[in-house]
Amino acid sequence: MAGAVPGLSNSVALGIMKPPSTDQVAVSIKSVVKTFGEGPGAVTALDDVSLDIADNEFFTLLGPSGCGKTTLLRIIAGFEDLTNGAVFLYGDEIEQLPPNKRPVNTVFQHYALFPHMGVSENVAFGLRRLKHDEAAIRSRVSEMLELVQLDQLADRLPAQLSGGQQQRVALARALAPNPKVLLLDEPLSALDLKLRQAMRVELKQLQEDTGITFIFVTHDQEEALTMSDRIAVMSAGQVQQIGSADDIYERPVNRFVADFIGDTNLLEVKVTGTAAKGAVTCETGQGIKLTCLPAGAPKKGDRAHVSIRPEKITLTQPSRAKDAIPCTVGRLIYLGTDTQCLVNLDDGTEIMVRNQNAHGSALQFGTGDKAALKLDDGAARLLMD
Amino acid sequence: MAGSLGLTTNGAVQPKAAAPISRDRLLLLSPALIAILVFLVTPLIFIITYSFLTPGTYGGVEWVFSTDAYVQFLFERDLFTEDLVFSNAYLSIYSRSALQAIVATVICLIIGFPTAYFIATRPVSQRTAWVFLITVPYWINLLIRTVSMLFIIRDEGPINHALIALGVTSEPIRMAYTDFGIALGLVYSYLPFMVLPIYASIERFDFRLMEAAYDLYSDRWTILRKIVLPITKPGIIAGSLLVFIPSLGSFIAPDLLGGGKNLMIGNLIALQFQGSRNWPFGSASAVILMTIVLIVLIIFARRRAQAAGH
Amino acid sequence: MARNSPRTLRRYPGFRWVAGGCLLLLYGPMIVITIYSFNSIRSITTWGGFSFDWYLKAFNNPNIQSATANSLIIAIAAATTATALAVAASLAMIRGPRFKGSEFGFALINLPLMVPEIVTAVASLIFFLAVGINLGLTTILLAHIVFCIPFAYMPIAARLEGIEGFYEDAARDLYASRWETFRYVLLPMMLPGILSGYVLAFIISLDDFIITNLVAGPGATTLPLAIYGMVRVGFTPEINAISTMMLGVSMIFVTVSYLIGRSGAKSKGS
Amino acid sequence: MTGRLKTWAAAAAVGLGAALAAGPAQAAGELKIYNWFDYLPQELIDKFSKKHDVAVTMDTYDSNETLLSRLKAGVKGYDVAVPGDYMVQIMISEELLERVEPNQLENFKYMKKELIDVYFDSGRHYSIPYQFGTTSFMVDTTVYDGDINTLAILFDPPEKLKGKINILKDVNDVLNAGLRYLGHPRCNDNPAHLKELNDLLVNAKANWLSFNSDGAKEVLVSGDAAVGMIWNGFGLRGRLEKGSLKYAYPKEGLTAWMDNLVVLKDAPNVENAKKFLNFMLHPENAAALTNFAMYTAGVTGTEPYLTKELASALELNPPDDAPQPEFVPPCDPKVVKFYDRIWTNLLK
Repeated sequence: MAGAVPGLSNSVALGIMKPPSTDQVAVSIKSVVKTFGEGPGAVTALDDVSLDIADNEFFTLLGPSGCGKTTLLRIIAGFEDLTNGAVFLYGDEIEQLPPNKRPVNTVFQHYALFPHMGVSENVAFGLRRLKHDEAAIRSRVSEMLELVQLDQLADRLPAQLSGGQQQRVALARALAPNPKVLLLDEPLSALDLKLRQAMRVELKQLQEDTGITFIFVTHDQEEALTMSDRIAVMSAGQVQQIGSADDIYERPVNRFVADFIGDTNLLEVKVTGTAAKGAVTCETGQGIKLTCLPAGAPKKGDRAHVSIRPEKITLTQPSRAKDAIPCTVGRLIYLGTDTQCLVNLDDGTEIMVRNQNAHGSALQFGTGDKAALKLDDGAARLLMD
Repeated sequence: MAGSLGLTTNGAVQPKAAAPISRDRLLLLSPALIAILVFLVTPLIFIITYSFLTPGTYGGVEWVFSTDAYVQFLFERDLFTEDLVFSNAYLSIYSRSALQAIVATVICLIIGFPTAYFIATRPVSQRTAWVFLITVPYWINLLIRTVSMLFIIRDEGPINHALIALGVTSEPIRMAYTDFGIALGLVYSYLPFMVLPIYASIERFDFRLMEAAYDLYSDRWTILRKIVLPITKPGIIAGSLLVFIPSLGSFIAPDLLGGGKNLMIGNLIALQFQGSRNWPFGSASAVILMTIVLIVLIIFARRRAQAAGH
Repeated sequence: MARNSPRTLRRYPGFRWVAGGCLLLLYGPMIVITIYSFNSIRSITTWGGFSFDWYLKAFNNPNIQSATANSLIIAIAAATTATALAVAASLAMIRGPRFKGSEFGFALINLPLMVPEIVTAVASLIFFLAVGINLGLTTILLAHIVFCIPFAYMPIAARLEGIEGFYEDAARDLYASRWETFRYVLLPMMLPGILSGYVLAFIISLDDFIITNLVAGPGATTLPLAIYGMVRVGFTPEINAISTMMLGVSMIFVTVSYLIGRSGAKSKGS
Repeated sequence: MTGRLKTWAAAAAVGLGAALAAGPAQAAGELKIYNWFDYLPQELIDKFSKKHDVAVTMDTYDSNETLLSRLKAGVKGYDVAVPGDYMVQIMISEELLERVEPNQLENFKYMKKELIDVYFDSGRHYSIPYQFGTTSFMVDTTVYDGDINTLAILFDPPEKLKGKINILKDVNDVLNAGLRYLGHPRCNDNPAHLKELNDLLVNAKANWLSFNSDGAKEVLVSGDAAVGMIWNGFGLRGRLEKGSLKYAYPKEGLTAWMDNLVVLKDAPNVENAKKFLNFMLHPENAAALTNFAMYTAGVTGTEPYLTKELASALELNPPDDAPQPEFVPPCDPKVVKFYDRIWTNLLK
């Protein structure tokens, strides 16, 4: 499948319209605990996870591998039983139901297309199990294949399709039974970069067109940030933060989220007092004073961390200004759109600065030069843990 | 619920501690296990039991405890004085069988390693064909193969005819009904067992290591000894076991190719249940054979575990 | 060819000849026995012209006929049962997490391969007689089923291990019950392995001599037993003819199993 | 794909059906014979099967001891068997035979009178003669043309015959021949004699090629062996294939034996078994058996049906100066134990 990916947006023409938006909760996870194994070797995959996913939402579970996001998805699908807690689907408690009794469908990471069945048989599989009549199955299958623009390839075997085409078949197959919730388990991870970027747009479009609630699992923050209505960042079996893309990038609630989403500089500080508009002042061990917006309610004397995104720092000529932090330029790394610069503070702390190469070669510094750092307003965020 | 019937596999976290088996899986597993327990494990327990009983006059056993079968293995009553004296009769049968099996294993290794190596260095497309050729005899009736070997090595067989016609010899060279015949038969029977595992390990061998060794001033044969052999050792050990163990208990080759002159373990055991009608002794012989095999297996398993541990 | 290509550097002089010798050793006797099966005269040493007489004679020999019938019945029944048991066992062993005693289960399934055949043979004989099962086709069948299990299990388990678990998840997700999941997804995908296992079990049963020899009873002479009896009395071209036919049957089955296995591997690889 | 499975299952079913169909044809009755290999011509089986509408199956064994041990072990289902003379006695004492009173059978009248009151079944309450003959050895006269009528050929062979001797794999035949060569009585438990015997055998074994009973004829005919212990009828069959073989009547003596048809205890088809005994007693059938096996029949009136090779055969008609063949009844268990030990020691 070379070149451009044709859009999926003709779904509107097919009459799969987005239903009126409601504030109904689609999936509700209540205090779910999942441990694998027993005794001293037991592993806790989910540690008291609770969250609500709204109807019609594109919801993403984001986290590093082993954080429990896939386990949570599999619990919603019914592939894992849970150790404790409850799962509700539109108000019905479902954790006792086997996967084949749950009105949710999954797009698997490796698509899991049945290799011995053709494209249309794969798409028809769920409908057949639901005992739809043959005519209905046929029309629904062709509708779905048209939706994903694979109607020309209905008789091919999965092995005869490209990765992108297989992806579409998997999507069509999962959508064919018209599930209330669609679960997507890193569905784009096996595609190459260009295709992946194109599919992001299409998936988002498809979700908006169909109005089906999407629960999307990924470890790729870019994917999560571009598509999701809301993102749950997970780590070590716990939800660290739930919020929009903007929320979790600009206002991380803890060190993990700040560090995991994008690049950041973390400095150890001590809270010294309060400032205007809920901001606090703090000071690093070297005596650098910062004003930051806190996550939580810090008290004077607390030890905490400050997170500063590298693009919110500007490198300037050495200056005596009050808010200028003196430093020495270290390594410069040219990255195309911008240049990354590692600078050292007087105590040796390394700080990453990223300046756009918007107007010619932006940086007039060389390795070893003396310089100063200037923080944007509100760049520093105080994290209590 | 979903964890049963194996409907989960690629769960994100693999448990370290094993859980008890679920009911569904037990149901699936038990027919095969019960079949093996009832029709193999129980018979093996019977054979151990029988080895401690007294032989019936004409076959069968009497339910009287006795260790005579094991005593008989090492000692015999002197024909004339009735004293219990050490006898190597059975030990020599076992040691000769072991020797035959070792000889067969070594010959198989000498033929099998170069063959496996040769196959593994063919282009991939040819390899499959070679492996197939080596595999076919593995599945062909052992009896038929032994018979065909007997057929060609007889005094009047094609080989001797050809040798005489070529003037290599004037008298047929005796091959059938000799220990050579047995060894040849064993090699012929089990050679594929040697080639295949060695091939598997050479195929996995990273030939760049050879280039590295050449680069470090080694010649071909040094590389073979110092690099290839040590790395492919697991395959060589597996192949040797697969040849040695069946050779040790072999029955057909000694019977047909050895002329029945010298008993091997397999024949000795069969004889006890047919002609000589001493079931406890036959059972004891089988138990001893099984023990030897078990010890060999355990030794190699230990070795492998140790090797893996380092 | 370049003197120092990576390929020539790997080569050992002489290994080619050993490999050729190995093939000659493996196939030479079988080829010779096949050629002589077409000998027109009774002699197994001199060539008297081409003829199919020995095949006709073998075909018309009622002992061979009944022995062949016995062998086929046992091989089909044993292979079918062993394959069914092996499929069930492989599902239990390979699907789902490791369970307590899984090593034990694995060892037990492979036990028939570990015990020397002669020991299995005498143990089975003692057992059948001790529990009062009359020797006959049944006892041969029972013994064959047991030692065919690992042979059927190996390719089936290997195949199943190659099938990712997400196919079953996908089927379950698409409203298939457990049985439907097995029937429509797992079974078709396992089929190459199952057929390979069946074929191997079939050949193993068809070819067995040592165990059959001891546990056979009245009217239960199988083909290998008949051949063995004939060979012991004297070598005639009739034996060559029967052997050649058995060679042919084995070859066909091995080839079929090989081709099935290869096609399976192909579809899996994609 | 599921179609393929069905095809496979169908093929298996067809195969099974064909296999079953190829089995013995349906008949009113059954008879299961347990016999030596190659000891009963197919024509006779077919004739009996047709005459009485009985499906006959036959399995084979390779020694009297195998027969005994399998029956003692509890192998069931056979109707008739063919044990040797001493084995009949053992089987009677072990209660393995059905007392079917063959002397009441219609064709019993053809029996040779001198074979009725035999040591192992006086009055013939259990058995009828099947074939009888002698056990000796044959020599290929193109390899050795000296005097062959001595057991020295086996135990102290001339240079030309060393390494070319096949011995029967039968403890009694071999040990009795050894005792004869040493001039000691059979069923001997004299330790000195046994020691002598043991040494004789161990030394002689160095000159022997193989131990083979079933292949006793083949090994001679094929030329693998130049000397071979053999039963006279088997030897005759061998001579008909290779004329240079000559049957020896060693001056030290030779063994006579008689195989007998018996009905086994609890035979499933006793009536058919009796019919079979009666059938085999008929001179025409006995002659057909003799023509095949080439030993001597136990009934009179076979002459008109016999092939002419048999009438003049040296194997069946000992010369006048030949020693009288000697039946060897079973020895007592103590001797049997010694024999076993010497035998195992020989084969170790």
